[in-house]
Amino acid sequence: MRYLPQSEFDIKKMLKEIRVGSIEELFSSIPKEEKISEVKLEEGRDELHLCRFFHNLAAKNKVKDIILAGGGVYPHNFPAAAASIVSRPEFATAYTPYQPEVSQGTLQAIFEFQTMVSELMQLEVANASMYDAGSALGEALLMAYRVKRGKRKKVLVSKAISPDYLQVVKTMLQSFGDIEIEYLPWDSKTGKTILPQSLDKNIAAVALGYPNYFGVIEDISRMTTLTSSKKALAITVSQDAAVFGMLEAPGNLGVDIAVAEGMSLAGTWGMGGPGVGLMATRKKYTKKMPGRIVGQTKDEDGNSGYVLTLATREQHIRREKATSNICTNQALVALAFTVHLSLLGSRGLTRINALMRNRALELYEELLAIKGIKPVFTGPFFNEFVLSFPGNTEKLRKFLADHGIVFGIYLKKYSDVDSVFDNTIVLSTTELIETQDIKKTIKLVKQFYQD
Amino acid sequence: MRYLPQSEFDIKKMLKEIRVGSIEELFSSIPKEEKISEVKLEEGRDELHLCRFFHNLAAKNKVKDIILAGGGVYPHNFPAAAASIVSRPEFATAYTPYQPEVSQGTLQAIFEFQTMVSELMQLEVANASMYDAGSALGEALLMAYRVKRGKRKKVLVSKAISPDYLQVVKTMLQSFGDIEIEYLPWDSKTGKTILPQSLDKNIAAVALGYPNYFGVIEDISRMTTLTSSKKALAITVSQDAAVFGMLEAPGNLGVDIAVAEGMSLAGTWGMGGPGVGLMATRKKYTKKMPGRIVGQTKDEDGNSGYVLTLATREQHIRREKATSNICTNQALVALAFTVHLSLLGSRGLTRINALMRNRALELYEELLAIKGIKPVFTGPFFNEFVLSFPGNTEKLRKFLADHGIVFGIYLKKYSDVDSVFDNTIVLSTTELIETQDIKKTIKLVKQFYQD
Amino acid sequence: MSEIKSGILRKEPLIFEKSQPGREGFSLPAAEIPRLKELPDSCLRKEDPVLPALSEVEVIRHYTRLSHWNHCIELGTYPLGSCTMKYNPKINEKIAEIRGLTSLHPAQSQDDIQGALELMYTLEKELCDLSGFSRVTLQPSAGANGEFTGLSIIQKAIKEKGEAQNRKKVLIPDSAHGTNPASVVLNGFEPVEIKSGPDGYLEIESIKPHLDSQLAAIMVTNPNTLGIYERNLCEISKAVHEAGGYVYMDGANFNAIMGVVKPGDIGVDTMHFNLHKTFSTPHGGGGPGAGPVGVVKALEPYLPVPIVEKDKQGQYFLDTDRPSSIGKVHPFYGNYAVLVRALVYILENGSSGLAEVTKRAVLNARYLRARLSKILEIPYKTDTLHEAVFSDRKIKKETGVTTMDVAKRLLDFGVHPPTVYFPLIVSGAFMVEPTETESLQDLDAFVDIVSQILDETKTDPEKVKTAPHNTGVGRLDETYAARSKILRWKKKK
Amino acid sequence: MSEIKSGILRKEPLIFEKSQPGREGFSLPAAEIPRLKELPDSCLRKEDPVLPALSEVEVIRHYTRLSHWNHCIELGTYPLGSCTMKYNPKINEKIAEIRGLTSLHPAQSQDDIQGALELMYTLEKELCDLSGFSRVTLQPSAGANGEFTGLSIIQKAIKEKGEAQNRKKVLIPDSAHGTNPASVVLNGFEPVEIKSGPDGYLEIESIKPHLDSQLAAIMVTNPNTLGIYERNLCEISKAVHEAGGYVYMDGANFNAIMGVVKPGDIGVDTMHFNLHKTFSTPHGGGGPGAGPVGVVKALEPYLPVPIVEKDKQGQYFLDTDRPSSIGKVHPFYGNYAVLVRALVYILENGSSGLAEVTKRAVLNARYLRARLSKILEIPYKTDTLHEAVFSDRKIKKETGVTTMDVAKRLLDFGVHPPTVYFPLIVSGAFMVEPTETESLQDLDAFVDIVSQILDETKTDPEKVKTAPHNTGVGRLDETYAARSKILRWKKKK
Ligand SMILES: Cc1ncc(COP(=O)(O)O)c(C=O)c1O
Ligand SMILES: Cc1ncc(COP(=O)(O)O)c(C=O)c1O
Repeated sequence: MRYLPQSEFDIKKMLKEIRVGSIEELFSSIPKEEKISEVKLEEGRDELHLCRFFHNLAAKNKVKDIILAGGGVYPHNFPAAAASIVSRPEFATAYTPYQPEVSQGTLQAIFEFQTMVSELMQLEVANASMYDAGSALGEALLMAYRVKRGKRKKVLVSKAISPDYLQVVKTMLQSFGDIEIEYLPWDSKTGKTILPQSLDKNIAAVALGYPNYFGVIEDISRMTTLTSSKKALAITVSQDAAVFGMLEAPGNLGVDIAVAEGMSLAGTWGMGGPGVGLMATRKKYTKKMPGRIVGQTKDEDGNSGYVLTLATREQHIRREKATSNICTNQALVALAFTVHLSLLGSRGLTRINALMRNRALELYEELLAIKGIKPVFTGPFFNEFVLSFPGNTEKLRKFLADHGIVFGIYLKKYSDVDSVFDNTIVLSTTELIETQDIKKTIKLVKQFYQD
Repeated sequence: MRYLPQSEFDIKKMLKEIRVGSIEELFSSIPKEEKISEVKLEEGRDELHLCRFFHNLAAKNKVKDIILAGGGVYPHNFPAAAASIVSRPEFATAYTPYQPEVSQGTLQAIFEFQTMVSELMQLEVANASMYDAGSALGEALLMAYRVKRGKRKKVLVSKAISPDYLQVVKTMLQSFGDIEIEYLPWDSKTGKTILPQSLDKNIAAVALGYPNYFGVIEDISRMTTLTSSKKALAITVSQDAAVFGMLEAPGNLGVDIAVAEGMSLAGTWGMGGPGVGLMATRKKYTKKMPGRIVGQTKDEDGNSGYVLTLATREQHIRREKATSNICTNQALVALAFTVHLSLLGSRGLTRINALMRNRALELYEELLAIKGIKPVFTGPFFNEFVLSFPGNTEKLRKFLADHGIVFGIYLKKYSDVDSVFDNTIVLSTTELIETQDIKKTIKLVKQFYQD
Repeated sequence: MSEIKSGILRKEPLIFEKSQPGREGFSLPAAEIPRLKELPDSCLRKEDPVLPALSEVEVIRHYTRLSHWNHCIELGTYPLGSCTMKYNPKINEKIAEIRGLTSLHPAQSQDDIQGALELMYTLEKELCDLSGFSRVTLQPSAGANGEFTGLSIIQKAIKEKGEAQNRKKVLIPDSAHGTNPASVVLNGFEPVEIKSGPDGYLEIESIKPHLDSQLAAIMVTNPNTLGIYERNLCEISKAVHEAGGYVYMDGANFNAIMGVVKPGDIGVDTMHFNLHKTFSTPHGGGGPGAGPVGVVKALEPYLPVPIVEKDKQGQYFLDTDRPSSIGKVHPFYGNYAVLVRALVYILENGSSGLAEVTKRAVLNARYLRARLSKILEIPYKTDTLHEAVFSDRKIKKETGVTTMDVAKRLLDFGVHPPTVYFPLIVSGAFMVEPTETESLQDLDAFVDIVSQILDETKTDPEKVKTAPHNTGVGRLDETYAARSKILRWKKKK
Repeated sequence: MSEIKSGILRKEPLIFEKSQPGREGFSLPAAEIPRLKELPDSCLRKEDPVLPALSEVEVIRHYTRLSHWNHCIELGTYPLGSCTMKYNPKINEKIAEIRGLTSLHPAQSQDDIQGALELMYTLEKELCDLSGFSRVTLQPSAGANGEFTGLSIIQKAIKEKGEAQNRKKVLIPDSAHGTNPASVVLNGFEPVEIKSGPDGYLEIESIKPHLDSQLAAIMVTNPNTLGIYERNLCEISKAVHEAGGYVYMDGANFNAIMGVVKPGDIGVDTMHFNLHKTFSTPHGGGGPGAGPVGVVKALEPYLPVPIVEKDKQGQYFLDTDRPSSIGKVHPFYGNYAVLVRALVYILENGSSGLAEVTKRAVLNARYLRARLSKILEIPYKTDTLHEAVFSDRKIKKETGVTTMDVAKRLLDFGVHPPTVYFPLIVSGAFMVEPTETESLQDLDAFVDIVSQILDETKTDPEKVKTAPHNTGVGRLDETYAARSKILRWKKKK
């Protein structure tokens, strides 16, 4: 019982102070019939057996060296230096900074996080994090509804947004009930979302992926022209915040609420999370924004410091009138993101972008040189793209997996909308992919088709 | 250049302040002809390639799950909790606590370490650490020489001490020059060192392994009776400090200087080091002891604190008159040892001892039940013992290695002394060995002999 | 107990202010000219984002120094009521770092992630065993997200019964956490506040008026936020069920009854766990947590997709073919790395160990209550389990010192204050949850400090009102923050 | 630069004083009754050692709190002259944790540890390339151990020539580190102190009287402890060699010339490296370090056994069959985990990067010297490389304030003082080595602090003489410690 500091002797002393005869008596306020009668007494494991157990589990997984799949989960490098900060118990074992005077470490780091998100997005205000980009997108749509004071009850949502995110959004809006989602299909040629010519007055917001799930870069300006003409809100969601090293910031394209997933830069992408949802918006919408926000202030002596602020938006103050129910967010992942970006700076971030981009083009071009492999969309892409393959695509992916390569994401499972998705794969690259990895992949793909 | 904070701009500014035109000029005090003319310009590696390089190296090693070998390197558990403390930069990236007011963390921890070593050994004074048990044994012999004011020029050293230690001792004493080593052979029946009936007057010290390299527990009291009769110093060296959970403390047996290896409890045993040499002695010999020592003191306000003390023994004060040349020691390994023992307490330590002991007996008994396998010595052992095997022992060890078992240490290489060492292996166990591991081993040994 | 001394704290400028052009802290493959010509210019950034340019050592020093400004569990007592700030075992962290457990991409075939699936399957089974529910989803990212998920499940069940139009009311005791009413609204329900009884219990009488065809559910925290076990819950559950409603239990305080009561067996239909509370995963300065949700058999069909199943050959697989599911609440599998840690904790303790954990948590809380109630006013005299809530009514009247002042003064002694001003039904609430990992000496030290502060309220009230004094920064002006809305750093022009 | 504030430091009792009977902090397989009857009673302990009994959280809090009492590189400037307190990269630590690199037992067959052998082989090759030596042993545990090893090699060479009886004298400049004379004695040699010349150089004239048949070697630190490159070393080496002696170079300051000069090419016969200085491995509060020793071709036969060789098939093996070897200086392969880190550092930088590291180290040192020599007395005006040594002569005379006082006052500003009172040839030495990992801002801040303290020596000398004031504990009484000799905790009776 290494985590329980009470010795027999202590327990006696404590029971005496409490004036009860036994520990069991402490539970006398619980009706007897509600207590578990027969407890399954499973023994604990010591540290050695615990380690053996989990190493055995690990051995049942196959870690792949070359991951050419994204779909919201991009295996970026995470520097040892950033990991060392995140594991510091001063950060990891503190909670939400309710007492700012002994939480300046967390608070200042979040303030720096907010600044970075705001910079990447070129939008004035960012919050302290949402769970993940999917739920953040849901929250953004709800926020648009609030901005429109609940009077516009419809949102247009691109069907080319990550289906993983869309499913979360659907659950959220369905539960909320007062908002109708209209899905915008994509153009089967370009892969871009088909935007309507004009907007109805009851539309609160339009949401596009940027880039979308196919990696295609949408016409964000077209959307924002449309929304601003009808005072609807333009929302973008990005599966990997890293792309904003080179892609134009949503804020500069007129977007009102930009959300993005940060986990791929925060070293927590394994199995898809913990994520960290980034959210930024225009200053005028600050009070409608969900989630925690840190602000700068001072003490009586004029020393600067940071505190949680604008809490009147939040559940613990406003309860049923809150902008969201979120309480615990993803602070430590946000810290990881912040430290990583501090190490990178804009030079490091653009370096990553250049590598992502160039490897993606190599992979794209070399695959297309193989007979039968074809591009699916003509829209521009950055580091993620869709190709169609001859023959049995599942077999191809399995063959490559057996050689240590995660060969993209098979789109078949999202084919409910469009039959173009037989034998199509969405592929992507990060700076962890080397030219030699691509060579190896190409060689194996060729081998697969020869056999 | 992530570790070099000087930007081009900074460099210009700095050169201006220094009043030189270029960085090269800073090296003008070096004669031109001494400078490297042609530098081999090997490029550095980025973090990703660095990781790949070392993971490749790691893949060329075979980590074994079941290690039944000791010989000074005992794979004990090292709790995650202890590891987390040792990796704190506040401990890891500080240096020798020359400025005690900003080094109380290190100093208090060493003071606690000294107390633990002193407790384990039951000797009044312990130092802040030596490099390893081998060099510590050498230092102990030199210390005995100093205690005897250089007048006794001979030491008796058991040949049953770890040959790895003996080789270090030999190098040290040979270099020192003024001390003659006489090796004491062991009794081929008991495995115990054959002690002389009485001591010559020119003997400064007698040294035994406790237990010795064969795992045999020597008659320490016989040695100390002998040494005290002639005012020589009795020295013991232990390959694993852990055994002092159950084995009688050297101090209680009349030993004057006890040294032991602590790395096996400190999580640093891989490839045999960094080690940490523990050394404890009687109070009266304090001033003759090598190495750093931490003592308690106070500040002007009477607050207690810790400092490096009795430095007049040391090289930085006494130079050629120092008790040793040691400067940098093994502080972080000592910290690891201290935190681990703090977690264990005496209950944990005796638990480990019980497991070590019981598994060793199981292994011993089950191996002896196999035809042809025989004990080599009759002397008592704790958790390490020597057996002889029929057939080709190298093949047996290789066969087991291929099944993930390090099957002891083949003694053949130390057979210069005694031919009994054909086909003999010294085996040992720690708490990491489970009964099922022993069952697996036995099954394989049987299989080896059947095939 | 450690004596408090004062030492150096280094006040850091913002990392942006430390930035110096030309420095870098990364190590990446060599620079390449990005091939951007295929991209329309409108997609491309015209100006780089302003990020810090610093070497690695500068970044490390910045955040290491910042870290020294934080209180944390590993530095001292952190008795935040309702938050369960127990010690987070180091072995959890070590195991969560095993590459083979985490370096997995969701696009990998299920054959290649059998270990991860087994891990989630095992955790679900363990949580089921502990709670009495028939299935548990691991997807929700935190407690509040669990509330949303549980309520969505209830909503779906109501819908399937064709009662969605009517059943909108969710009853919530006035002692509930703010996330409860917020979740209700997020789920399109209508919250109805229920007054707690005079002894701090939820009373069947106050429920009765609402037992009608509009009733969707009741959300009960048990033990409630006063630390009191809701002895009427069984009866209330029956009544709610009879009225066609559901019972949601906020499991934030499950640590008080784990191994003692199984909520699934006493009429609760669905409940969330907080893995970052009960199951020792680190709070991370405010997350990530995890808020798995358990359900009784009848609600199983509505659970989020996917769930992990095991086939006859012992292979694990993700079942997405669940037509009645509410859908997903997380894009992937939830906060997976948090799940890993929670399972380590559960398996290290075993069910018997977890029951012992509960006992010690209650023992510590009751001991603290016994000692503190000699010096602090305790508005509800009812027996409590894992925490106790005190009020500042008396001191405030007598000395003008508030709970907030006492909280700030506590900071000077190196301990974290309890949760303050929650629950709302206690005026100036001071809500203490020591958890089982505090030692008797730590508890006694805490009492001694509170006692000393209470003396100060008489001898030197100004000292308390102007606290903290030892923390590197004085009491921070929250009003000023809200007014001046400085929410990010900006380059000075 | 960060502003200094004061915050909470928790003063911990000794861990033994916190111990409480019945607590435990371990997690081990179930207790078993040890089978001890086969052992003679005299072997068995009668009383358990007194060790702390505490839960994990208590142990973690104790050492976490203690850690906050330390200054360290990651908190701020640490310009200890001669110690090279450069930043220790995090990637070194991460790689050193790879299980496959370290979880290896020396009893494993060489086939099974090929990766480890290759690692050591590669490190040796890299060190050879950098230094110009033909072979390097990795065994020595630290610099001093390297000195012992190098001198033993020289001794062996002398012995092989049959001159062991005669050649006993080792010349050591008066500026040398204390380990040099101590090592000489440990090796059975006799140290002869050589006075440094007026400009801080070693002069050939002062060597000449000793160039006889008794000369064993000269030990030269280059650059020397004043930071000055020994321009006469080549000439001196020649003279020493002609007299039949050897040249040992103390490589503690190799970081000043790495990539610029190869000691093996300029007449040095053997030299130790300090991996914990030049090659960025953590100092660990005083170790473990590593002190590999390089030798020229002629001394190769005497290197410690084993050394790692590569056969024609590319297999690595341990060569122990070296009849002229001095034997072992470490029971196994030296501080292996330290070697791993050093190789990571070398491969990350590459030889071109390491040369750049040297340049920046000298740049920083010279910048600091340029600025500090405007306010501090610098007794040797000669050009220096990686460090500079100042004297307190003037301030002491004028204000009574000593180097020690200034050092203690520096602590109040959150920076570590330089090495003080070494080398001995400078009165009140103040020996500053910033290393290359300090930024211009850090260097300027250091100068500003020193400057402020120097002002204080005039305006408020008491403040300086009684410093430190902000460090949790005041100036500690070293005399009292030496007198009272409290070297361990004892149970109070
Ligand atoms: C009673 C109660 N319910 C719900 C929550 C919300 O949980 P989370 O913060 O994990 O979203 C909390 C958290 O503090 C709580 O105390
Ligand atoms: C010049 C010099 N030589 C030798 C040494 C001894 O090195 P180590 O401490 O690694 O034994 C030092 C260490 O400070 C030194 O500065």
